[in-house]
Amino acid sequence: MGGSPDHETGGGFMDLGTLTTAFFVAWLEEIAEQVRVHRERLTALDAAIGDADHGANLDRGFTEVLKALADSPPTAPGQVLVSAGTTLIRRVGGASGPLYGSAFRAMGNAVEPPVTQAGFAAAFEAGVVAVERLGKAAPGDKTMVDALAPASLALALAVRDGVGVREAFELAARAAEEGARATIPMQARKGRASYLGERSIGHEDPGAASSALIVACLVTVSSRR
Amino acid sequence: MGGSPDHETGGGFMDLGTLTTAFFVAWLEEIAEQVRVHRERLTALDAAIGDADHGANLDRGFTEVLKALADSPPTAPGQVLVSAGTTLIRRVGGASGPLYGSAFRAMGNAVEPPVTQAGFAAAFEAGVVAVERLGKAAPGDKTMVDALAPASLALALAVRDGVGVREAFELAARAAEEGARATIPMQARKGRASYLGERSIGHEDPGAASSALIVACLVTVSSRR
Amino acid sequence: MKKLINSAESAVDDALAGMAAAHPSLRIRDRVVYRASGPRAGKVGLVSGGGSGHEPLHAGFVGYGMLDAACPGEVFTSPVPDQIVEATTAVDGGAGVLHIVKNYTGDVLNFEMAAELCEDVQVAGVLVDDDVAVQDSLYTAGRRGTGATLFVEKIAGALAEEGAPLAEVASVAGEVNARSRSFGIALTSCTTPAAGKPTFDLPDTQVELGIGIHGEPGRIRAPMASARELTEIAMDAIDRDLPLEGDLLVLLNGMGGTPLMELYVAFAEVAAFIRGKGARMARSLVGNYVTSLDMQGFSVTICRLDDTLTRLWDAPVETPGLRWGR
Amino acid sequence: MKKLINSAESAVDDALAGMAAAHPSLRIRDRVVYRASGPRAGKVGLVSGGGSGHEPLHAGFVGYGMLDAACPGEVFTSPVPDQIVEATTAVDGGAGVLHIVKNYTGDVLNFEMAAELCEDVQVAGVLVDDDVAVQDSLYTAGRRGTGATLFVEKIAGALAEEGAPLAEVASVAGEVNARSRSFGIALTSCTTPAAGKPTFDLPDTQVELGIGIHGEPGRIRAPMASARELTEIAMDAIDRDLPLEGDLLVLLNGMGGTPLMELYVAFAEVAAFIRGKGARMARSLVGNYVTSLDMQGFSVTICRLDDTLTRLWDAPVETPGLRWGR
Ligand SMILES: Nc1ncnc2c1ncn2[C@@H]1O[C@H](COP(=O)(O)OP(=O)(O)O)[C@@H](O)[C@H]1O
Ligand SMILES: Nc1ncnc2c1ncn2[C@@H]1O[C@H](COP(=O)(O)OP(=O)(O)O)[C@@H](O)[C@H]1O
Ligand SMILES: [Mg+2]
Ligand SMILES: [Mg+2]
Ligand SMILES: [Mg+2]
Ligand SMILES: [Mg+2]
Repeated sequence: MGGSPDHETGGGFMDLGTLTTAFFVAWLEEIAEQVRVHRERLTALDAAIGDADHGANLDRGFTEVLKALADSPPTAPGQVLVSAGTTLIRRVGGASGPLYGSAFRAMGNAVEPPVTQAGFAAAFEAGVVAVERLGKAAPGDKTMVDALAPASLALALAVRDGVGVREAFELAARAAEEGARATIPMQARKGRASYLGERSIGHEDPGAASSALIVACLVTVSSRR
Repeated sequence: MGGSPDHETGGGFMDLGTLTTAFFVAWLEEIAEQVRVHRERLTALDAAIGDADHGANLDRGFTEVLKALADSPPTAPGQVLVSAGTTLIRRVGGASGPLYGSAFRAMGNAVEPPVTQAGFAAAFEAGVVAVERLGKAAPGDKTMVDALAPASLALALAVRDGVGVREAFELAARAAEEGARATIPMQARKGRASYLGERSIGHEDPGAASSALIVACLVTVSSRR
Repeated sequence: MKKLINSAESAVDDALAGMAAAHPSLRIRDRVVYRASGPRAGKVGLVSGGGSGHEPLHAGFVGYGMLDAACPGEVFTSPVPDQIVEATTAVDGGAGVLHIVKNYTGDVLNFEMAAELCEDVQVAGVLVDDDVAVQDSLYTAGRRGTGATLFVEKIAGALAEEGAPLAEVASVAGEVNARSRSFGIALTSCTTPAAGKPTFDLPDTQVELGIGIHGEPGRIRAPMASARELTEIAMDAIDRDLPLEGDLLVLLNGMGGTPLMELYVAFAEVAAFIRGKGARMARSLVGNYVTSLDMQGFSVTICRLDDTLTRLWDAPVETPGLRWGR
Repeated sequence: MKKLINSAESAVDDALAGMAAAHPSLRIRDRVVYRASGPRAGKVGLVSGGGSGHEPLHAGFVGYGMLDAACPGEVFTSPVPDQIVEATTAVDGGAGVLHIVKNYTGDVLNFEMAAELCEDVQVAGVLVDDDVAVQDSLYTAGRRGTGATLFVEKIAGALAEEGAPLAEVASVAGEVNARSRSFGIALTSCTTPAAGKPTFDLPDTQVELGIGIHGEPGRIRAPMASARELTEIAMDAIDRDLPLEGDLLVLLNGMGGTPLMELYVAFAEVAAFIRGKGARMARSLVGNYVTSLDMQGFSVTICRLDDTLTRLWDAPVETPGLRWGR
């Protein structure tokens, strides 16, 4: 469970090859930053096939996530993720709030310090499963799952193949990005975009795009150390 | 009064130098035609300093005037004008309905067949006075009076100077046109445009513009015979 | 610009047909909207009217406790005397009829002509001229009638319903008008069906201050500002003319195209302004009541209440546009 | 695009402050709108909610005979579970609480999460999904909830007010939904405060058919047409799904930016269509009730009434947005 403190002593992102609390905090900081930078783009994507609030929703949500983390600094990776997820559920609303919120909470509940690469991959998969279950969505429905599921698979394969953390995140980011782009020709079967029927074809799913962003932040943060 | 039949026998506009019933009917037909042609322009003028309905108001009104004249064909000049005025009052609404309606009714009540040039000038003046009285407006207030009053003066002077009918109408039309144009630099003191205060300056008054149009129709019709 | 109409020419009649279908409590004939229940013997009749495009004003205020009849003209064009004569004659219950006339040249002229023609009916008139944006001077047509019309119709209507005689009903109507002031601000122009394009062009960076309800431009243009700043302009203009004191009746009126959510935002500022002046917002209304077709913007109308006016405001009313107590 | 707000971020809270100032009958705390009178012991509580920008839905329907509480989210964004939990707990009078949820993924998820958290309250839910523009298939999120929400809130609210138990209130709510269908058409896009520009571009020559209430584009674009043709498209779509027979309750709803005059024009066509089908328009509402900010356009919602539903529709209601009988 996410409550127990990790091994780390300093502020480093990696400790004996495992991901530290600081790493997860930095990840969420980077997400908040990138969501703000890409706010207009996410909203524009949502305007095309949704209701033009996805950028604002996530910006509001991750801003609150950082506030909550600052208010009660977490001492374990699981705490970071559960706190983030809870804040998203409590502050975002819409479809993405409960979905991302549940994903982060599930991830947080699944990580066990020390967070090895394999441990992270498994936690990430738990997050994806939470989205799929709550949203009753599968790959191909043109949702965030189309970015998250390939990323999760890439992480698992990287563990199997013994690829390093940094490279594993790069593979996951690429998979998420490709997954997001693959939503363009899809017809939506879940969420607001499904109301559009065939007209949803030809547009990238905003949630898939934000998921790709979130996974990409793993790369940025892991490159820093 | 307008009720008694005139001398004319044929459909000519002039009979021994006097204006016939047919002349007045033709005048109103020409007005209806010109108002329709200039409808957008009148509405645009009203959009600038009023409520964008002057063209529509007059178009509706004079269309109804022609219908009423067709329904019960008048047998005297006074009948033509009184019928037109009554129809305008009954069908136009707004400020211009009662004002033009009263003008035509006053004119109609003032003409006495045979309608000499002097008789017409006097009747026209009666129409102008009716507008001034009802609207409590004087020249310089930036209203239709600014076109009608100079036209009336021109008609009176033409009678005094022994100028022919056709030329008298041309003088009146020019005076009305100049009067309308002279409203451009004025600040409105009556009607809707007065609400704009100084912002009414720089725009031609729509009612003055339509009055100039109405007077100009005298020229067109009198040139026909 | 798109309009949900069949044609510009038929728009007013088509809308009246819709009103008739929607409200069995109304009877509509020859462009006059009556209470279906007919005139009540001994009750003063209330007749108002004006151009269409201000809905629910006036036809939406026909019913128990407000008007007996409304005369809708063409869009933004006063009704013609025939309509008013017809309405006045029909609603007279023997106690006379009050004409409630907004101060516009066209409305005034047509109601005056009609009143002269109503020889067999005792007619009194009240002129509504509440808009402080217009200087009331020899050099204007006087102040326009805007939001206070609703107050006059409601309060005079309540008194008439109580059986008061014509002189009293006319007098309370005049009093409501004298105690009321308005100011309006446009964020966009409206588009009349006949013109088919906006009456004026207003860039995204500017607003029109001191507008009326016919899509006329206002007194001046000013930079677009926050709801707080815009309402302050309106409230200051009103307060300078009639200091805000005591119990106030407040109408935060939408011009037709502004979402209710935004009207509430503005209303919060109005309420704060009034508190700041130490006055009390005793009664209020927020919504689209005296509109200018699809114009975005708002107006504020404030009436200084006394006990009688408050009682009459609270009295039951049952019309399509305003209803409580029944 | 201009908005009458102080800032996009504060718009929802500012609007709620305005609602509180305007309606002493409401109490607003932590983004939940309650009846000021509080819960009534033994009465089933009704809670609804959804994104803001649809005013008067939902908060404007809090009051006697309708909702006990409403949970407004950000503009077009479902409320969060905390709000719903708070509202549900607060309005429970011991007889349980009905959640009235429009069928959108966000609304459904957040209400579901909240219901799970309300351990001490008996909670039932009704899903409103009346929009025939959306195919109800495995390949969509199901039909959207739009105008029928008002019918459900009014009729279930009336039954709750009579003291019926939760199961019955939930059952009538479901029945109203099952008997109701909607279809909407947009003439223009709306503009959310956060986005600051129209959600979609729609040329003057085209309309969006089959829109929802969040400014989403519709199912297809079609050429701009007359009110008659546009209403016929909406009515045909409804009639194909639920044949128009018997006594009908009809809502001709404006999307927020369409003048009332034009809504009446459309309503006349709706009435004619219904007559043409041999059905009877037993009850009706025309106006802006379930809106999409400043969008121009309309939706039609039709419910096939029976005697019970008619009686409950007619029962007294006293809310900012809907009021009769008191
Ligand atoms: N049932 C679902 N399962 C998974 N993801 C979903 C589902 N419904 C919606 N989404 C995701 O949520 C995104 C929209 O989020 P957002 O715009 O914030 O919420 P809303 O749709 O309530 O406005 C979609 O682009 C899609 O990726
Ligand atoms: N008091 C008045 N006296 C004379 N003419 C007036 C007066 N008020 C308005 N007018 C004339 O009426 C014209 C406007 O007519 P119209 O647009 O048809 O009516 P409305 O102003 O009611 O919309 C003005 O341009 C002006 O010439
Ligand atoms: Mg969205
Ligand atoms: Mg005009
Ligand atoms: Mg006019
Ligand atoms: Mg949303």
